Amino acid sequence: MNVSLILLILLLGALATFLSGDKFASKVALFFSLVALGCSSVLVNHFLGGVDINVNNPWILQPHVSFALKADGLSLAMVLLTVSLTPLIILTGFGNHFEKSKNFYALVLFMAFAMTGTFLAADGLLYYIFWELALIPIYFIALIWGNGDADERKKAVVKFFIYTLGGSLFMLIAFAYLYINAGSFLLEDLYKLNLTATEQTWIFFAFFLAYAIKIPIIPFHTWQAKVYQKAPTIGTMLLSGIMLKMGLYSVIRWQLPIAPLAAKMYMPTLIGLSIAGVIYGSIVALRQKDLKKLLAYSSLAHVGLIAAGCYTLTADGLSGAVSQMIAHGFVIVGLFFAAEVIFRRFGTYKIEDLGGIRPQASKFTSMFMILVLASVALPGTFNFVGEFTVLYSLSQVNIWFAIFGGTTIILGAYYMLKMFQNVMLGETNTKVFADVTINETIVFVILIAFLLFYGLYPKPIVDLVNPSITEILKTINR
Amino acid sequence: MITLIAITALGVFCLIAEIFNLRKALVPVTVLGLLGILGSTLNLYSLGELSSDYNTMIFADNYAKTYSSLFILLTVFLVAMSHDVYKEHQTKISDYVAIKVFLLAGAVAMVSFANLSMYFLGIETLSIALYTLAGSSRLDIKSNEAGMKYFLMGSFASGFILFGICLIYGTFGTFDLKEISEFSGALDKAIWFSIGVSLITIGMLFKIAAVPFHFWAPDVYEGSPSLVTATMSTLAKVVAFAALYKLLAAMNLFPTIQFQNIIVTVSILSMTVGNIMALRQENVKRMLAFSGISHAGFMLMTVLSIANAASNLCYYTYAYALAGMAAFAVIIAVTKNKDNENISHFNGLGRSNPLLAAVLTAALLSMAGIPIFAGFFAKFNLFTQTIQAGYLVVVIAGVINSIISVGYYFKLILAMYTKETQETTQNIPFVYYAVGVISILINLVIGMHPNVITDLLN
Amino acid sequence: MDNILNQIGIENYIFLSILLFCIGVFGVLYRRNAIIVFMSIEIMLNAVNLLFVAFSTYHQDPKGQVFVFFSMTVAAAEVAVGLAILVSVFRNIGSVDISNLKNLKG
Amino acid sequence: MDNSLVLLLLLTPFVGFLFNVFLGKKAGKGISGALGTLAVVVSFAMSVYFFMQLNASGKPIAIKLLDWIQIGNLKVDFGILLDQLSLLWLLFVTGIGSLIHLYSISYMHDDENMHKFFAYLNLFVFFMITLVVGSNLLVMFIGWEGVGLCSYLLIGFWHKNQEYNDAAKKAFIMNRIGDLGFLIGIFILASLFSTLNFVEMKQALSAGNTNTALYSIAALCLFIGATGKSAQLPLYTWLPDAMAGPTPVSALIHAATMVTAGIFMITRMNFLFDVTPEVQNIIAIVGAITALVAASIGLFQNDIKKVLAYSTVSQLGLMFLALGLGAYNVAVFHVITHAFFKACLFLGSGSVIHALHGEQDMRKMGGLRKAMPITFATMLISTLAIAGIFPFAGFWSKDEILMVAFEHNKGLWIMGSIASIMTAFYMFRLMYLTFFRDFRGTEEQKHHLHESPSLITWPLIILAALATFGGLINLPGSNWLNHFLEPILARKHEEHALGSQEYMLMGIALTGAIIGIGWAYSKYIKEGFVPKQDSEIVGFSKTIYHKYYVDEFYMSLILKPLNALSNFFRTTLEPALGNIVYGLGTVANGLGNQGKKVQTGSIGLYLFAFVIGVLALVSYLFLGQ
Repeated sequence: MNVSLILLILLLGALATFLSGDKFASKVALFFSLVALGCSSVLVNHFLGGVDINVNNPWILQPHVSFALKADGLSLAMVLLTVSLTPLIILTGFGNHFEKSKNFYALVLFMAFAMTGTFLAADGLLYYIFWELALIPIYFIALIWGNGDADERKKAVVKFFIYTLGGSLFMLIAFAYLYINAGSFLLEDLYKLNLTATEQTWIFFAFFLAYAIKIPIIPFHTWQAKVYQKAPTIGTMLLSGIMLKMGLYSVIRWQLPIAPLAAKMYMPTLIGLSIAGVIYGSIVALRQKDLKKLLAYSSLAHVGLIAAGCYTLTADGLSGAVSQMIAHGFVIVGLFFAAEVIFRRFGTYKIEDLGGIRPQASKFTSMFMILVLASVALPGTFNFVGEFTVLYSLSQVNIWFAIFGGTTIILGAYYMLKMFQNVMLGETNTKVFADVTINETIVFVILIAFLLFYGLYPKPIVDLVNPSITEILKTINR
Repeated sequence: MITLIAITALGVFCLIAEIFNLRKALVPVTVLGLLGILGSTLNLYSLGELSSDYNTMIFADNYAKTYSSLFILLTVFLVAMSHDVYKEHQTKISDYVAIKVFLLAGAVAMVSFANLSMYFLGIETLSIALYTLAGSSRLDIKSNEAGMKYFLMGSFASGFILFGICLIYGTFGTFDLKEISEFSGALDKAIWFSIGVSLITIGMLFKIAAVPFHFWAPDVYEGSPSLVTATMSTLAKVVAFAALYKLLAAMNLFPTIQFQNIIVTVSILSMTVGNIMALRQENVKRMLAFSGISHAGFMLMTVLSIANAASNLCYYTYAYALAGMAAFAVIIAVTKNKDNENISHFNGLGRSNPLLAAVLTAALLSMAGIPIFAGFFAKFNLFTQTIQAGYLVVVIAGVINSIISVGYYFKLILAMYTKETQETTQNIPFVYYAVGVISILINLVIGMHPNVITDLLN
Repeated sequence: MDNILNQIGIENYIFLSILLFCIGVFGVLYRRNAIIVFMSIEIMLNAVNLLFVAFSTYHQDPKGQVFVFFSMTVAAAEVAVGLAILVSVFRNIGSVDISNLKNLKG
Repeated sequence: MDNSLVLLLLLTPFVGFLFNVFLGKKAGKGISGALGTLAVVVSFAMSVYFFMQLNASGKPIAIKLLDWIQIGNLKVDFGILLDQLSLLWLLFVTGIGSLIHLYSISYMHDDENMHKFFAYLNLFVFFMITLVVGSNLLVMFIGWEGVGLCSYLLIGFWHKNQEYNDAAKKAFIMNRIGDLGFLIGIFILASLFSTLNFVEMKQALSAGNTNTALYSIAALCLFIGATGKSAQLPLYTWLPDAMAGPTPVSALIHAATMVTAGIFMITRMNFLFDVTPEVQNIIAIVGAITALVAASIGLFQNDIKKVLAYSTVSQLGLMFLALGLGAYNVAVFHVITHAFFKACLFLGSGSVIHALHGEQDMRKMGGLRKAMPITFATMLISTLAIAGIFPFAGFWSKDEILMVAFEHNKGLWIMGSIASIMTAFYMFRLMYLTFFRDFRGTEEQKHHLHESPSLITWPLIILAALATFGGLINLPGSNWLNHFLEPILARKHEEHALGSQEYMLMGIALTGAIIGIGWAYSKYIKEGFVPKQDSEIVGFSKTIYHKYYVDEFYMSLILKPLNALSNFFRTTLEPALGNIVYGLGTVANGLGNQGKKVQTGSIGLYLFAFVIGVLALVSYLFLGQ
């Protein structure tokens, strides 16, 4: 039993969903995603038990590419994030009606497949292939099932696609260059490379372009808000919950260890840029009029902090970043789902049209409130653990980084509470707001339970991740 | 060699079939015949037979066999589609098919020549066949114009090629490629030789439609009947490239810095001009013509590392030609009874005919170089090789162009998936599905196992 | 034969051919009547044929002359096709002026 | 045994919270309120139990529940520390908490969301206990943020009113500003000591005193945290607005317990502040100025709860003054007495507001003495206590603060004394306007005037009693509290022998208080002065009435620019950045359009380009050679 099984299940699931017909598509997809989750949990157990679950088969001889999947703690944590969010995301779709839902859910599963592959791949080209593959389903999901004006949507989605593809192509060149030097794409061979500082700088920034667009780090973020707004909420969840973690994960897995000299050289600049993203995202979020866009900018701010954590090159920073990635994944999915729940009832994301929901839906209000609080990293939620660790690591680098990064706890509270106030509170809305259904409740409760449980007891995740981070740091400091 | 003879024989059969009124059987028999030839060509690999030398006219090495297989495969697709395309011209179908088969003969000659005269005959056979085909829609002014333009410019270019051959002959006194290769390996070469090679190269740059010799391509592609455009865009372009590569590899001219600069410039120009011009095109065939120009720019990169890029070029041509064939199968099917090939005809195809839309999408993705389609590995190998040869500038230009190219490929995809159709769906014959799906499947397979192709050459 | 070449020098043959070739090229560029353009192309080809023969003599090698036959055949075939296309163009637009062929552009 | 009892102490309010959230509505108002109150009472009982135990043994109880965060070599666990300080706090938090819960059963009886109210109150008590009993800074921080959250929830309890929601939001965000300081302080301490445990930090600090600069920064950061939570300059403006919440909330959170968290924290970290005298100076000065400024604003307020709110800020300022002077025990003493009389005052004002159906403007009150005798009596006692009249609790504690100030710095003493005089004035102004002369409200209100039910009056009576006798715990001479707190203070506090100087100071303070009272008496009883309508206030008093325009100042200095910046980013910069990317596309498209013009369709041109290409190529290749 090895990790390729997860990929296989997800791929088969996509196929089965496609073949199952529109009526059962969502259920089949849910089933397969749950199987994948189960399988991943078993594999994590194997991993913790010391069983070898890696795969390494030769694939292409010329150029020398292997089908190599390596599961260390970091990868498994990200895989778990993917496979546990996927069923939830699919479940959120139960309240929507999608035309041609078999295509839709097949694409969702396919995307999960590609993202899982990205997290597991230990061969540069394989990784790149998965990385690109993940882009195609989300492109179609956003394009075909998105909302809002078709022309604007098209513009936004195409921009997103071209932009991210463009960034990744530079990464591809970097891989080509690395391959020429190493004669292999295998991660371990790339780690062993001894490149000069100049070479590393080039490679570092080629990678950076790809990741900065994907994560996104300002000023490469301009695709984000529009796409989040225009994509169907499931797509937005996939994008914000999992896909942007691909970029952050890749920073840790590929960019830093392959070009450590450059990483060290440019560390202050990059942290500064990331933190500028935190502040910028927060400030832009303040006056957003669209709920989804506001959440998009909040996401920009949060990932900025995560990226800053990654670029500290310290064990604390990396481990905090990973925790925060997972926490952010859960919380942002929840928040977007809350937006979707509102949209289902009121048909709008415009904040000024909302308000006065709390008197009508106390259950929803409570759950939304908890998610909002988690997103502003209230102690006791997993987000706090992540944010605290990241900020702590930043303070070790330079206290000013921590202070400026820390403004997120003020500004974040400001825009989130303001949003909450305008969306939920106030005089009872004239339109009827039915409280959450069972399906919706299940999703919320699982998300919240996760956030609270790991907020109080983050040890399992941290213990899973930390050994691999130590390994990566060893490589960085080789 | 047997390949060439068999193909010619098959062409003659087509003509005879008309006489004996075997029109119904024509297409199936030709397809079967071509498949048989394909089988025998592939079989030559297993026999390990390297050469069958007819007075050193033909040299059937792996290079020739690999490309010949591709050409035959493409012709099978083209002929298969002919049946439906020429349904209303039953009396002429044998002519059309015969010309295609002869065209294939010319193509095979162009990759398996061992003598410049064979090369010249090949290129002329191919070209004359294409002139005819381009103008084959007699009553259509656009087709006339396309034929005329292609003919005038093509024969003009032939003049340059001929002059080039002449100068090479004048330098060494031989047409034999092997001898020329040996002579040209010597350090001091007469300037006439270099000029000759340059002129041949120019002629071939015209054939592959590289900037600044590309102007004919969009007009001719647009004006010709779609099936002919498919031939030009897949078969003719690939053939010209294979021949150019083979020639340049033999001529040992490459080490001069100036020549490299020329190739770099032409390559970057072709990519850029092709892509930028393609952005604003409304006609799909015209758009693909410009896309073909940019692909020519990409393929020119192989010339920069000519000593060992054969397999990469071969892989690229397979990827490009198969994707192009799939795309054209859909385009022909969709625009069959339309006046033009505007993108608007593709509106809503994703809804009205998901399979065709999927095939076209896949084809475009492959051309754009998205993994797992073959186009990705094609580009990647190209980039790797070119970086290795030290031409980072070209690669960066290539990357930027890949980004631009997504813009227009996706214009078509967007039209298929987001626009509403105004047109009623029509019955689309099975053959288009077959051609499209098979081409894309082969594209996918070689995308996931690139070694299938690259091994053929080694 | 050997003598003549020695007396005149192969370079002069080359220059003559180039000159002829350039005349052809200019003809193609300058003239708008399709027939005359054809003829100019023929001049280009024949210039090359001349050079082939000269080289053949220079190298004392018959292959060049054989090639001229190929080339003439090909040229004939080409012109046949070209004229056929020209006829159909003439039928459709009633003119053989190539500057009228501007429908395909952009 | 102890473990489970500690958990009982900690978790009962949380259980109460869960019960009220999930079952409160079904259970009905009575049960919901009763169980909510019971939960806190249980905690109180446990606190008493542990207090007895500690008194007997003198040994603090430290418990580690489970590991929490591990960052590098910094390990943080969920640890509980029950020592003198935390138990003292627990006693009055849960004690006063119980009374206020009891009070709320009646006060909130008409509210449809009463179960939620109790849920939030229980949650608050839970977090407050967490804050107090945490054995390290991070657990304290959980409580710290948690009480902030509950404060947010309770201020905005009547969530249909967006102004209240604004107030709630403001409170949360102002607190968060402080919290950032707190966090930064934690970071510095964590990197210095590799631990956040109080006991371990104390040991580490006494072992080696190396990096005083960093200590100072850390201490300053912690103090910034305290200014947020305890409403000191410059972050105090949220507290008056927080009066939007129901009155029991104001009593519990914004007077007695939560706002004293800053004092608790600084007392907890006294070992750190002791080695950073410059920060102590800052604390003392900030405290004194806050006391003075808040008191001066209190002079002119007409909202009964706002007066109390500013008085709270002012009293907290006095406590910080004491902290800054190193007199932690004195500050704690004042915290406790203040909790008694301020809770009583708030609850009393709540009783008044209750009787007047929500009227809070003192200009529309008056003459309530007869209708509400118990409320009046208890409030009078508390007012005397806060004014510092002998022998009420406030006299003793406030007097000690002033005494300490006098010893250290006469300037601070003067500021504190003036603040006290003002306090006496505005508190009696409040009393006179509310309870004396004639009723100024509507006729209908007058008809319904009544004394509040016993569930309201009993807590008042108990608190008034405590306000009267609370001073006993630290009477000069016996100094029980000082001795009790000794183990947790790093530096020994020297005893005040009651000499002539001390008696003189007491006399001055008392005189000052009486002057304040007399001033108020002459103005509001003798002259029968009623404050003017808002529009008629002019001059300097207008400035003070509008709280020195601090809110407006913050608004125009921070909030408005921030929002303007946000608007600028949203409407200008974002599209501009986006257009850079689009711009590349536009350029490419434009080039394409231009290129289309080149492709004219003319064969002549094409051939010309061909020939030019040939010439260029050949000449480049061969002419150079």
